[in-house]
Amino acid sequence: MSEQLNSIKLSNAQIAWRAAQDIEDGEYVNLGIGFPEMVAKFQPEGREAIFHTENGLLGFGQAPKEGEEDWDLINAGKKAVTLKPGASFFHHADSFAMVRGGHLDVAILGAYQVAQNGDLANWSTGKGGIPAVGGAMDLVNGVKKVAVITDHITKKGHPKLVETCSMPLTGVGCVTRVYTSLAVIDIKDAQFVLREKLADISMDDLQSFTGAKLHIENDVTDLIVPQL
Amino acid sequence: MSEQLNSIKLSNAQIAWRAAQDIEDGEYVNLGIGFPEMVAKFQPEGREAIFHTENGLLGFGQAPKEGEEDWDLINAGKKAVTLKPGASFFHHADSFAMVRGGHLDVAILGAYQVAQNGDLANWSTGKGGIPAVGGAMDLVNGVKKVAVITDHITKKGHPKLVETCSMPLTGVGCVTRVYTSLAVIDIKDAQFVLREKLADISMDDLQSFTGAKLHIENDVTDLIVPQL
Amino acid sequence: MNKIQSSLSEAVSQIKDGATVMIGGFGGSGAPLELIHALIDTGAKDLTIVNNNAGNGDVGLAALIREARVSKLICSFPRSADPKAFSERYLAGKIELEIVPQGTLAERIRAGGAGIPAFYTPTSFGTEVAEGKPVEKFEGRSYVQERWLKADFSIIKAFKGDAMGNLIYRMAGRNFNPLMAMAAKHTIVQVNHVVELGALDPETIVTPGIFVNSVVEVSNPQQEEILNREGAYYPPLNAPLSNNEAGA
Amino acid sequence: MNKIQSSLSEAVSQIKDGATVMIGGFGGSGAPLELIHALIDTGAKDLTIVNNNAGNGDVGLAALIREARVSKLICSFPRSADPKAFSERYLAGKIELEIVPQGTLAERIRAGGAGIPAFYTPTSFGTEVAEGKPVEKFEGRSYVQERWLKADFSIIKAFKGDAMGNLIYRMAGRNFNPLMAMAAKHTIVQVNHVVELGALDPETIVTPGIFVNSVVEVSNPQQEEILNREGAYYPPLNAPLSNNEAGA
Repeated sequence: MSEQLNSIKLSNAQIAWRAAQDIEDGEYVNLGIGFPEMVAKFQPEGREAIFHTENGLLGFGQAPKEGEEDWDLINAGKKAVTLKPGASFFHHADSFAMVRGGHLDVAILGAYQVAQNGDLANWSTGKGGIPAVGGAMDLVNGVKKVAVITDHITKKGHPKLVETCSMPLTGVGCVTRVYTSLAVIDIKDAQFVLREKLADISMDDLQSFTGAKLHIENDVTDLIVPQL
Repeated sequence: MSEQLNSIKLSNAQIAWRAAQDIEDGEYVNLGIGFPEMVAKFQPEGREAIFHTENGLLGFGQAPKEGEEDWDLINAGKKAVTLKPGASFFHHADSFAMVRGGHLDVAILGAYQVAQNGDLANWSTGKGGIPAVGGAMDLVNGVKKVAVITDHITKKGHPKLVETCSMPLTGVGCVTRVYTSLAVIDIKDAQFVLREKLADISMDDLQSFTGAKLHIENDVTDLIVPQL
Repeated sequence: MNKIQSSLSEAVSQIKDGATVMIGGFGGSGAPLELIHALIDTGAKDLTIVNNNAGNGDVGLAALIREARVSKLICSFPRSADPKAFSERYLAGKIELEIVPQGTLAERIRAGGAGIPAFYTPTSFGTEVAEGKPVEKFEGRSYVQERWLKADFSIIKAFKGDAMGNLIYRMAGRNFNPLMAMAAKHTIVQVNHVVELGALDPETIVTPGIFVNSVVEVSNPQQEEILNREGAYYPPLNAPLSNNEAGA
Repeated sequence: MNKIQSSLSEAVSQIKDGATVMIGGFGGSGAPLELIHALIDTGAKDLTIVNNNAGNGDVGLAALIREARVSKLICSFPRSADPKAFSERYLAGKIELEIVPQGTLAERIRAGGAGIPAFYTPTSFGTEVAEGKPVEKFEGRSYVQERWLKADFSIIKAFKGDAMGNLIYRMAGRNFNPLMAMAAKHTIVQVNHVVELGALDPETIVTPGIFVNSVVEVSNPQQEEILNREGAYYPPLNAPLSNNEAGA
């Protein structure tokens, strides 16, 4: 089944594309470092989101050409970026006033685990090593809508959507939507509610890759994304 | 005695002059609205204090000529001021971060009453009417050295330096030095310690105008100020 | 994205009876006089107003109070050269007053904008202003717990603004304005100049547009001090109430 | 008033063993690399360092850690492209780590500078980072009490500074620098350019001079990212330890 899954599941770019479709025109958005940064590439035509980065910049754009980086102009992932018209700089306390104060509309983050009550684990494997939290705990407690993009299962085949997180929490009851490599799932009343799934996977198979019960409220539509 | 007092006591300008002599070069200073504002006029030659005003300005100078006021460039007393080189503007939270965070060296304030333990009452007569506190409670709890300039007695002849304040407090144990129309008095170990007094007033008379015991530690020197 | 609105009346039209409204300014400096007058024109009443002061003379906040639109005022210093409007209503028991030390007021508003529900300050410890508030000792010193302040609306004044709501201020007119911009659900700004997107240097923007909902240009704003010296009165006597247009 | 100092070594000479030192920057952006190297040269050890990160490669904070000068690190994200210096000492139990969420770190530093001994934040509620910290409910939601952070010294980087210590920054190099300037007893700044008093527009000054004690010019500062790509190492191998002069 796992091999079959690999042939049908969405690529990271496709997951990012799907998440980008839900960002409205004029929304203020923070993208977690790494994979979530990819969402910015897929803003739908005619909509303009404003991207915030924790290190003190609102309104940044694409990466500069190689060799044209200015290392004072970076994002939270410490990658060089560029400025769009209307951008602004501010210090870290003001930056997190935006985050904690509920001024950002959307945060899109990666996850180790998401529980059916919206708990998120994405900062520590809990196995020793070196912990590093960054701005994740501020984002999940401050941004109006916290969404997760993630593979549906781990590389070892374990579900990432679970009844209860076994890994150290980033935040409690904070996630409201999960975009996975197989489905789009809302979290509502401490339940996973399936909204979209790939046409090529059956309900039973999808449930089997999910660590908690998938509820169905209304229609489940096909999760359709372009080749990227 | 009261009439005799009026003939020897210092004018407000002279009290302000005396207080100004203790401001060191390079100190950051906040002057309370009204009478204390006068201290700025008497900075000793060769010393440069930097004046802070609560409404968000550091490094302001004298009042402009009449007719040249800019009503966006005012001090906490809502009087028009001017800028000195090196001045800066900031918002109210940053302004009180300077105050509360202990960044100002000296605040010089007026007083209804000062108690021998350093308690200050200067914001409300406690008799009804309309209370108005402004920045006084922040200043007395934040500035490194809080000094008071005041007449030694009220217009009705009551002591303003007292054992215990009967009026509503502005701050607890906050005042360390009082410049009056008759003397310079430190507050140390919850006692008034007399440092300077006018040559023309006897110790006994000075004590009789003071509501708590005046202690003497070392020499009491003459309080000498110029005609102004 | 375009946050520019064409008229003052449109900008304040969402403010309804019972709203909590922060009004920027320190005395007349940085006070959004034209927005306040537009708010008077809406007739909205039973307002809770947050401002450092309580108005002066017969214009701006003083006029809003005199017209009996304000049921509660949260401020640090309700005195002025001419505080008649507030004093009369306060002494008649017709307006509630919450006195807040100035730095605590600023910090409570910032806390509201920054998602900090409470903080501790040395300010007011041991005074009647601290009565009823929790006190805690840290490192041997006593501090008073203060709570955040938030509002339904902030009406503020800036010097220049762009379509995204980025703002710069003018001199000490900055005061409470950037803080109040952060602390309201809906922030309305009057600016002397609307400028092209990109015209404001990203390094010098004081209020990033994320804190702003509506921007309206008032190119020659009136100044409270000058109006009061002229004995001005709002709404104008012998004139019908009319909507105040942008730039008027 | 003249806060300009003529050399890096003079600027950091007061930092002694056991000091708590805040170091500005987010990764390499806004990091006062030359001041950190001058601090390495002093030999000061047993330092508690506050920084968002834990250094990268073999220069700057990473070099300070590798040279065994840091006994405790307070940071949010001790990972980087090349975190070897920190990782080795941490896994060997030779450096204490206090992990603080990034926004809480920023707010604790601001609180230190603003005289706020404690505040409540939703951040970290229900996680192991909140263990042992007081929790209180406000308006039905639970918040964690966090305490201020203060330091003996801050060493930071700005773009331009004047003799009174007024500062402006460069792009996202601003980050923690203005906050740390407020939170230390003694703040030392390296600037790319010392400018005449009055050359900085009072409207655009980000850090007023009241927060600054010493300013030293480093006209062509090195950038951590570029040094690391070149495989740079501090102190230079095969070179004796020497005092770093201003502008070097």
